[in-house]
Amino acid sequence: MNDHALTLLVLLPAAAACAMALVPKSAGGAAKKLTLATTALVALIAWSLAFDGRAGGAGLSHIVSAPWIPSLGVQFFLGVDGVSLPLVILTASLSFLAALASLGVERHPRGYCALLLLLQTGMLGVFLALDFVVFYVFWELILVPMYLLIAVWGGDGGRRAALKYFIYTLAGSVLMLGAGLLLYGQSDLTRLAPADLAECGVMGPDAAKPHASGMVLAEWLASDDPLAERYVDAEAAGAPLRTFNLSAMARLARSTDVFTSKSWGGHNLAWWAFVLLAVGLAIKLPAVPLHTWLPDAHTEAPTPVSMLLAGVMLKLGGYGLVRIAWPVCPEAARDLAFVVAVVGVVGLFWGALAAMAQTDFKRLVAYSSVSHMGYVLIGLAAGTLGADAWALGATGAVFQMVAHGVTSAGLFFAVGVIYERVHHRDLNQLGGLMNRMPTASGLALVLALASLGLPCLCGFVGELLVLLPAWTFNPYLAAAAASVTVLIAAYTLRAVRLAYYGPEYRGPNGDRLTPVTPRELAVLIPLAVAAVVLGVRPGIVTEVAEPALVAAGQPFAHPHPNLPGMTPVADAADARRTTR
Amino acid sequence: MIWHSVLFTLFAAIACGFAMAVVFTSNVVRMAFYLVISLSATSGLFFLAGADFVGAMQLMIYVGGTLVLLIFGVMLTAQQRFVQMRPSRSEVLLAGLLGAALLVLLASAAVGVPTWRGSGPKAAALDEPPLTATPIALGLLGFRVDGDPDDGQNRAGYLLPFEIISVHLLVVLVGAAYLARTRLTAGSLAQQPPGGFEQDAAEDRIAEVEAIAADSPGTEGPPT
Amino acid sequence: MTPERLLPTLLLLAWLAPLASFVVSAIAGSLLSRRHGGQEGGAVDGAAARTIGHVATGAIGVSLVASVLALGAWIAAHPATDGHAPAATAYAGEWFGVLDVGPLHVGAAYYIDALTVVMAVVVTLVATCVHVYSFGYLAEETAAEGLEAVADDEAPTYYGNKLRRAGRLHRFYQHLSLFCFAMLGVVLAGNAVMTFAFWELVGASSYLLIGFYYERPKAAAAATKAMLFNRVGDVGMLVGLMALWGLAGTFDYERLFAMAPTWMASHYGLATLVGAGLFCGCIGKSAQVPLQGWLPDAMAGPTPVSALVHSATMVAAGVFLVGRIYPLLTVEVLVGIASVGAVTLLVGATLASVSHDLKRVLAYSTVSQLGYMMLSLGLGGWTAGLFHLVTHAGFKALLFLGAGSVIHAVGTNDLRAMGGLRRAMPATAGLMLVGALALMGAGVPVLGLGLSGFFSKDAIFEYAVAFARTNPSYAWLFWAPLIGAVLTAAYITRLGLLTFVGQARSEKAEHAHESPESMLVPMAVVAAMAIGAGWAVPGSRLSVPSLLAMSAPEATHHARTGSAWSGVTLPGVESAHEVDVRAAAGWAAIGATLVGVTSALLMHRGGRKCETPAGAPMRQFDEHWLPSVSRGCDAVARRLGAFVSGPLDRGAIDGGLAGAAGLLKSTGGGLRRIQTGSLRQYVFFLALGVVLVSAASLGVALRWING
Amino acid sequence: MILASLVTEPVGVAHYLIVGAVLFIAGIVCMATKRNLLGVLMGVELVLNGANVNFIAIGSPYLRGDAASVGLDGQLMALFVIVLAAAEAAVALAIALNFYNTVHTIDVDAADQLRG
Repeated sequence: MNDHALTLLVLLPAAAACAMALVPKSAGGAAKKLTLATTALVALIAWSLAFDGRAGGAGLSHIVSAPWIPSLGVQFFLGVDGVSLPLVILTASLSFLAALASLGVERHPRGYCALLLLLQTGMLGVFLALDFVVFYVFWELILVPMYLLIAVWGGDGGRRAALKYFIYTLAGSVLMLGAGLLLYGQSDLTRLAPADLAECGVMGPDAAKPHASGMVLAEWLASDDPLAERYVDAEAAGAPLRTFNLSAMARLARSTDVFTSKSWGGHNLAWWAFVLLAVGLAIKLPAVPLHTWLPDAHTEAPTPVSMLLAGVMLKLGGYGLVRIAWPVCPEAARDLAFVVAVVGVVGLFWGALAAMAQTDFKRLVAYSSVSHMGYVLIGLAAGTLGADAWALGATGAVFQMVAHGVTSAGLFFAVGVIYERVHHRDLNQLGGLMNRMPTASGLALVLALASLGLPCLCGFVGELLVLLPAWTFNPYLAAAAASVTVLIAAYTLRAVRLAYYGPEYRGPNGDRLTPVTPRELAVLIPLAVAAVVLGVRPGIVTEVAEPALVAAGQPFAHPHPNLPGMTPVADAADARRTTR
Repeated sequence: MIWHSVLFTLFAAIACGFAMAVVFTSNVVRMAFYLVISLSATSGLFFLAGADFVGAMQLMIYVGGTLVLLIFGVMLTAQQRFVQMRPSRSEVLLAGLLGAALLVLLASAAVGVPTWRGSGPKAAALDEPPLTATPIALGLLGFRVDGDPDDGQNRAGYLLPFEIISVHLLVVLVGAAYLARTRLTAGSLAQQPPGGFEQDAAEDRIAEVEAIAADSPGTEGPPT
Repeated sequence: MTPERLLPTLLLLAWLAPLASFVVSAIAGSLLSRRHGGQEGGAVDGAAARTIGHVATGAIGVSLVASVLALGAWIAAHPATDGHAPAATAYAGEWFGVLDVGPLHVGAAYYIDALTVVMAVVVTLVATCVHVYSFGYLAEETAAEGLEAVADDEAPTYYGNKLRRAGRLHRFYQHLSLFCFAMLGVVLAGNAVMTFAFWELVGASSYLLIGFYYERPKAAAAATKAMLFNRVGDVGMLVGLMALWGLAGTFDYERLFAMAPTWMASHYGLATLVGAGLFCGCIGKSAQVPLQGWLPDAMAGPTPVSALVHSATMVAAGVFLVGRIYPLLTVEVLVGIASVGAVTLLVGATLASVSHDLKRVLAYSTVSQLGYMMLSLGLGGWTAGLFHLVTHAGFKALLFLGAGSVIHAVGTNDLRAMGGLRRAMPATAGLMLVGALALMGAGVPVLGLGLSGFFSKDAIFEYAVAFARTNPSYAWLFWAPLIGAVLTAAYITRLGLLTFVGQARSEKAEHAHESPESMLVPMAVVAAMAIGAGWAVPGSRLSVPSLLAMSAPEATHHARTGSAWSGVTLPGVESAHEVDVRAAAGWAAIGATLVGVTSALLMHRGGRKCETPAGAPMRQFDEHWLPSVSRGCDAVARRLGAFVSGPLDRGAIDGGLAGAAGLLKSTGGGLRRIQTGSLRQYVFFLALGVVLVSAASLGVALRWING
Repeated sequence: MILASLVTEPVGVAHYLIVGAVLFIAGIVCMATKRNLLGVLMGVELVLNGANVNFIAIGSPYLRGDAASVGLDGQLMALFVIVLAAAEAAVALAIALNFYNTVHTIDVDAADQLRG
């Protein structure tokens, strides 16, 4: 039967958001406490997923699948596996910390809390959805609360930034919808082997369990599942049975040529779907030419929203790539790998250089997010080389997403701590904070060093895992990616020197520089500890993500026939490579 | 049979000629008059085509009622100086061209369909003794004479639709009367729409309107 | 317990002790300051800070003991033979795994051979001395209580008054423990990723230590500059690592050294790239020529830091790494290393002899001595280079600690304000003299008598002579160190004269007073090391060089010729130890030193004259031209960034999209004008529509009819 | 050519359709060119009559004896048109008067407040 942990996880915040209407208008504090309680409960459930052993690893677990729109073959299909588990836990935890950080919000607290919870529902939904329509619905759900949060609670330029964010993301999701429909139009469930059908959850939750009893296809067909009936008459008429199920699409892409048979304008449809998906998701990632919404959105967003925006929302794009684009269109991914890698490296340089010139601390951290996300693209591009490269590149990309989530959320909160007190973020007017707020500055320094990519902290592992396959992919790109670490170090240390070092604070309302409050510590300390723990013990994420990624990345297993910029060395090294 | 063609040509020529005249003349009173003649000729055509009741109705309702109404309209809205409102030359030219194009199209369509050509009035039908009750009259009362009764074609006639039409006509006339009542008071005239007309002409207008309001307490509806 | 298990456990203990003290002092520091001051931001009181200091010193003491025990166990396991014994096997293994993804396995591994053990002892010994020394040097940090405890005159405040801040001795020991943990991590590392990880952690802890007085803009800038210069070097190292992975598919040293000959044969070019990449890291860390700008500025940190980090240990990590990855380096890379070393030692020596700042002279002296070590390693003198590293750690730490006590007494770094201090500070003067002599390499060549510097410098010259003999076209690699030796003797004599000889040139120098006991004892210990490091243990053949020779890679045992491109043959060990080579090297070294000393004496006439004619332009080069280069790079990057975030982001991309939106609006406006509002035109358009539609449909129908 | 042959033929439906067409076009042109509101109304009347002629022609028993003839409905449609034309004229006149009384001119071009 359906194990409803995930439905609870996704719908609890939504329920709380609705319950916010019951809270009387005057009881702002109660609203915030309710939010805190709900996010805490959701975080608890998410962490329980991690510790109950079934989740994580190659197969899907905690399956929830119920027919939603039978005529289109759309299922309300949730599930968690190695790739989505770390991101779900990151989202739940960051939402709790954001709720903790937003206890200080005064304007319309009820509205603010409702939107924050709605946002959390959207994000969790995207990470757990395994059906394209469910994925898309939750993806769009995020837009509205984010727009309102930035426009109403944001800074003075909030409305313009929110509008820009809305239009960019909407354009992205339109492209994604196009790709989804394109794939839906080509998909055909009847061509999947019964075992695959069971595994990808089409036959309901029990069949999808890894060691499910040998549920024969006939048994499912006999059941009253509307999808079963449509499967029967589709089989009889020999017509294709369309599906939105993502894992089914991935298996179709792997075992049949259903996506690559037809072609248009010189490329097969999978290629076009990949291009649409890649551009749509790259806007969210953000990849360089489409990134200008991020700095504006961040400078105007309130601190907790900024934490969520940088900590989780940027990962939606990356997760979409790893979950949909790469597995469903492997050949296209391989053809365009070089372009993706170049965009990644350009993104690295662009973000880092732009950050060098910023005077607004928050805008600097925003541009650093643009830069760090470049690694994800390079990792995925280099991953298309072969089984080893995919294991390293994809795991590196996922780890970089989680690590960047921790460090960027932390840095944004640190900037928020300063902004709450002196109400400005101009680096030239800051300084001398190390003496006024030693603990907060110390933790901020740890987070800055982590985002800098200092080993023994979480930033380095992602970089290392991504850069290793990148060398065999293209040595020049890899060298360029490595050389950006100097720029990243430069702007981070410049910011630290301008903000925290220096004799004294000479900027406006210096008297309000009270030392850090316990509530703020309760947000900063977990993030700093997470940065250190993830740095020293990266196995927490990699052991969970790697099996799932290797399973998803089987199309890249066979070595790449014609490799752009491939140094002859790799095959020699492969031949002699001794196992661990 | 020759008479039928001659009469047809006569009526057609009058109808079309005076229709053209309506278009070309710029004086609205002459237009109204030409229209009366053109519509009368049309009713002649109706009689020729065997639709005598319709021809009669055309004369009574259309020419008698509607056009009289129009003439009333012309009288009521005739300004004191006989303003010649002529559209610009290019508009006339364009409209003419358009009319020609449309005419070519319709004519080619009319002529193109073979079944509409040349059957001509059947002699027999012409010299049948005129029936006392024309099929249309029977139809109105509810007996269909044109369809053969045995295969269930004696459907009810058009009595009910005509009742509805008459009620509809009544409602419309009441509405028109209400719409056209003169709500003008001296005050409302003073606030001219700024962009409307020269201020100095406003005073004598007011005087004129009061005169109208005085002698006709409520404009009676058009004669039915 | 067999040495196979004993050594790893001992060294693990030595490694983790500083980490434990770092964690304890970090937590205790923040808790104490919260509790004491009530609301956070209060000061940690002196006693608590000192206890934290003692904890840190205890931890490093434990590491020292463990390292010495490990050294003893190693010596027991490998009796010293006559120097040409086959290389002792290294103990390699893994304490615990950290990262397992696909083919990559990275763990906390160790690779223990003679070099590791010797380096561990040197690092922990010098660190312990510095820990003890710091109590005295940083006494004023815990002198008073509360937020106004310490006055810092070099930090400019808005209203010009002296900046008052809380004492933070606890934070100093916290960062020092982190540094020792990281340094030992580099020394013990068993795979390249672990080396790189602790390599950057060492850089980070040096950033924290240089930036200890973060109120001073000079220190903050120096810290950032040091970290960035190291990062530039680390980029090269990262590229080297990536190439290594592409080449070998593993990072484990043991397996790499085994596989090295095979892929050196098959992929010579890439192997050279790997070597060059990893050496870039060493250039960054050991302040070799292109990236040496940060070391003189790093003197803005407290002097104990300069003594430990920027003379004995961290900067030596580069030399240690070249020693560790020696089998992976091809001959071309070694020649490259040698030439970089030669250029560095010349640049360092010249700048040292003109600078007015006491610590800056010693900093440039360190750069120069590191050049010597790199030169020796490059010329194939593996044992000589690393032996010089050990001896240099000794006497340079001594010189720095001496400089610390002089600055402590006089209060300023400027040589022009010192003079005649030998009367006021006899002990410091005597110890500094020992250090200076060791640095010069004073000693009697034939009898084999002399300080530690003499033996190690002599060994280097042996390899220089042997190399010059086998490769006449590269003779400049012999003349460079010779001139360097002259300059070394010159600047250290000048230093000695200007500080201790002649008249006191400032009233502060007049009533300087000797440093307290707690500073002199560690200096004495280090002086002993400076003196005795070169000698062999009486009665046995055991000495530092013989110990190191045990782990010399066999590639250095016999001559090696590089590829046709460079046509260089590195001299083997035997050719460097021929009798005539040793004699020539010995006399050359001592001759250069004497020339240097006499020239310094003449030019500075007993400490009375500070200025040297050639000095001004060189000082200009050092103080203005070099910093302007790094400032220029920063400015270029910031201007490029401004261009990217301004015109490109806002102009091109946003402008483009705004343009598209504008286009949409204008087309909408255009369409709006079609609604003219005139009834007659509407009728006209109506009819026109009818005409066009019917014409079109008629046309289609006709085409369809006739086919 | 075709038109010439029409003159010689006995009067058939085509002739009536031609007359209907001419009336229709006259109405259109009148509506399009007359600047007097009542002129436009007259144009409307002409258009309606054009349509009536066609209805009658198609439904006339004499002109088209074949079964395809619409029979009585043609005439009835004409009747409906006439009655509705009357109603429409009434309303149109009311609007025209109202327009005249408020704007004091009968010129159609004055009523362009609804332009884009």
